[in-house]
Amino acid sequence: MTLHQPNKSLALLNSKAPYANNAGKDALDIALVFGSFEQATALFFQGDGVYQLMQGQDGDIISVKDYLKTFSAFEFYDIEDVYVCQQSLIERGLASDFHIEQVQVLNQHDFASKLTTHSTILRF
Amino acid sequence: MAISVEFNGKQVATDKQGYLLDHTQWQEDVAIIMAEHDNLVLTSDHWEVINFVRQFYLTYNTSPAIRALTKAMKAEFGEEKTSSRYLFRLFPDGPAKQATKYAGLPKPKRCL
Amino acid sequence: MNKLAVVITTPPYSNLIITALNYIEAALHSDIELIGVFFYQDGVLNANSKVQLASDEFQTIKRWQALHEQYHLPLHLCITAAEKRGMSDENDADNLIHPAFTISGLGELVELSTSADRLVQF
Amino acid sequence: MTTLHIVRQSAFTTSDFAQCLQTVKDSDCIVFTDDGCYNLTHPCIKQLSVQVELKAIIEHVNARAINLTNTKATTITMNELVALTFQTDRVITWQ
Repeated sequence: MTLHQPNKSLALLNSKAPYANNAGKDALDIALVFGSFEQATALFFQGDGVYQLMQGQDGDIISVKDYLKTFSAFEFYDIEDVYVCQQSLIERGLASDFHIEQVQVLNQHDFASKLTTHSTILRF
Repeated sequence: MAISVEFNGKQVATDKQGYLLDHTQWQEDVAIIMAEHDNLVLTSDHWEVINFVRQFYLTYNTSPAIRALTKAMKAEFGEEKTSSRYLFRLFPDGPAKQATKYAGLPKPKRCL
Repeated sequence: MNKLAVVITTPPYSNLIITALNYIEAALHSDIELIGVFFYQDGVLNANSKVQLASDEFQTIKRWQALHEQYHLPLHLCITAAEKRGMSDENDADNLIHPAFTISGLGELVELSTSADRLVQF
Repeated sequence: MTTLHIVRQSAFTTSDFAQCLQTVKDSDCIVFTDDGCYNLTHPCIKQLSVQVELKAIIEHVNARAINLTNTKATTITMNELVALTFQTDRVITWQ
């Protein structure tokens, strides 16, 4: 396998809220596998995707397996870059109150700039 | 492999590969009996890994892939006890798969 | 030569899949190398050989089959996503997976994304 | 370094195109396919403050009887979309 290409990196752009469908979990599975293969991987949250980061949620209450707990294990998969779109937070009246620590809030311009530093972008 | 495992006179349901269907039914005896099926006697070294994998699952809602497992264990047990050679010697069928099974956790996904 | 890989997350019953197939066909006819297609999420349903379509509708699986046969295009199926949707390769009775598709996993997506110059999602 | 945006959904139905507009940068290229073609007549396209190329797949526009005369968009073929994939540096599909 031709790994360790320095100019290659994956951005996963999350646009869906966590519990109605599997989009967030499907993106997470990709992130964990890319991390396990030592591929540079970053997570971006935009639109309703920002709900995946909010503190205090509990899928168990509605019988959804809560994959959000797995976000706390990112360090073991070498996933360090987690970005959230400030504009999307503002639109939804949300404060920067996240359930993991390494989230970076970026304004619209910086969010777009950071996203487009990645060679591959998949959106879920 | 039976579709249940018996311990202390009780039947606990498993999938075809012998993984518990309900991880809350797990007790240490389950691991011992599963290991016996595989002709393996669990030592304290095995238990360190089994307990660690179980704790990882309960904390993060996912079983760790091998690289994540070694990385997470390193902080607690040091370099020597977390090399993949060391872990494969303990669990010849693959540490992620086998320790996960003995820890009563769901079978790791095939595609991962 | 430029290398392309495609990720399919669109199910076969969506008309959007026609666009994906047309794009892939255009790529195969151009001077780029299409190294593989990876099916994920509802996209794995494209491999379901039991999907029935009226004969006057767009025949998705026949198009995939033709692309595979004519161009030896690798069609990788995320088996976990397939099993979740009732398509398993474990025994013949349950095996709804069309033989043009290869049982695969997310490791293959890593391989495709590292080998390709562009990865496009449809 | 430019990005190719493939927009496949109508902004009258989903927020995909709105999010695309938040992300698009100067010299990027937006290609409308499928119901994304309806966005050429959506009011939000006027929010575009950056210089981008707007293109739409010709069959997708014609099938939907969309009139491009009052838009800044040009039509392209699927072959041209394939070529654009490599003329830009990366692709985001908004679907």
